Amino acid sequence: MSVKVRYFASLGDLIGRSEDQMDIEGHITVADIWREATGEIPMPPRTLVAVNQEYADLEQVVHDGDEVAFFPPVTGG
Amino acid sequence: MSVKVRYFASLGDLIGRSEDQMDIEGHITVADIWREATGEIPMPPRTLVAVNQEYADLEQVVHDGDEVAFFPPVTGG
Amino acid sequence: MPLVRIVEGPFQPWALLAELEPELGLRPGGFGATAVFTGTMRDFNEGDGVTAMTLEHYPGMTERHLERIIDEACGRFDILDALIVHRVGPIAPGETIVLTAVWSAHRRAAFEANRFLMEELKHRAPFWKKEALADGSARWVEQNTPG
Amino acid sequence: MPLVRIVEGPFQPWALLAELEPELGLRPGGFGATAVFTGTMRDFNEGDGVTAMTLEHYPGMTERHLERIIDEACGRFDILDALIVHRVGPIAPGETIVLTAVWSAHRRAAFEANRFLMEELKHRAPFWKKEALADGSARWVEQNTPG
Repeated sequence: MSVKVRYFASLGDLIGRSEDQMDIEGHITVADIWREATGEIPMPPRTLVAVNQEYADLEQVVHDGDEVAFFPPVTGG
Repeated sequence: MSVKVRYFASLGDLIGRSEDQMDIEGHITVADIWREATGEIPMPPRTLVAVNQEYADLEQVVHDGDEVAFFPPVTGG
Repeated sequence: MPLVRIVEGPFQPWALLAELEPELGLRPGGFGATAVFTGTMRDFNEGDGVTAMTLEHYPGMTERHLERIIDEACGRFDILDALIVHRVGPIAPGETIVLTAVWSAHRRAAFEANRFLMEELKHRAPFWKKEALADGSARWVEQNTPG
Repeated sequence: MPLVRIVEGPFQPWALLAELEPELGLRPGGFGATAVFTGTMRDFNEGDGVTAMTLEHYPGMTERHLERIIDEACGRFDILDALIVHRVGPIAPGETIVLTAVWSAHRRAAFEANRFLMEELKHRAPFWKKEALADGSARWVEQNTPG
């Protein structure tokens, strides 16, 4: 299955790119996506996760066509 | 001594004028001013008082040249 | 420099705010938060249709008390500046009655001070509203809506 | 009709508010209170001089969450309408970052809902600030000032 992975703000700097397109099979969680995509870079504390632009947690299961995003605490306003 | 008396909003309607210039002698309080100026019209409940444009109470003593004002609860904003 | 202004004719609140803000002498980049409030004349009050209103004030005392309310806000909250503009005289529905604004470094102080200005203004500043009702009668507003 | 807008260039907040307010379709005379907030870029933060800033966002998710925050405000408070405008991209000190506004019949709801919008936006809306400091370095802002 195909999953788009996005990294925002300081996480984009950490990973060195702003997105990945992954082809991956099986029962995959958000945490698995991070490990596969980043080559096991430790996830910074307080990292936030969104699946299809909704806040999610690391245990959420990812499906074909999903967009998974990782980002630090938000600082708008 | 000379005292200017002012009536605002519904109190102006009640008294039938917006101000009086009074010549009055002795130890006079704000309450005395009301009685003298209005011919003993009963003071409406919740009437507010100012002496020289500062909030005051009915017992405050009035001096020559003072401006005494009577008005209902304020409703600005 | 705080600014208090009593105005007799209609004003567009956002245009007036854009016009007055530079007069305050705030340093650009020196403030991070601005909280603004406007009160507008409704065409209804206490269940009745209102067609027009007249706002009476106590010239001199009104300005003095508005300035004092701003001074108190500056003492209680960590703010940089504030303004109050208040309409008097005849007013039509949809027109702005009052404009308050507060500038501060951080948002909490601006929010709290702006609300303080409005509550104090409603309770202490000598203004009185007389409403003309849809049935042709008129009445002095006896008290403000609780805030 | 609530309005959410992400903008990439500088805007004058009071002029923009005057321009957008008629788009909401509020009935003149139908509202009595408007509470507005603007956040402005300061030239200092956490004790350091800040010379420039870049605001990143998550196109799509950001708008969706801003709209949801307004929906929640409409559910919690007795308000008539609201808008949020937020800047993205490079920003200079003194420029407006965010504009929120709420319209209601009575002032309490406008004050409370406007503050709610800002607190929720600060905690939930996907925006990230990167500051350029006076010493030539840059840093991602790690968390917002408590409100």
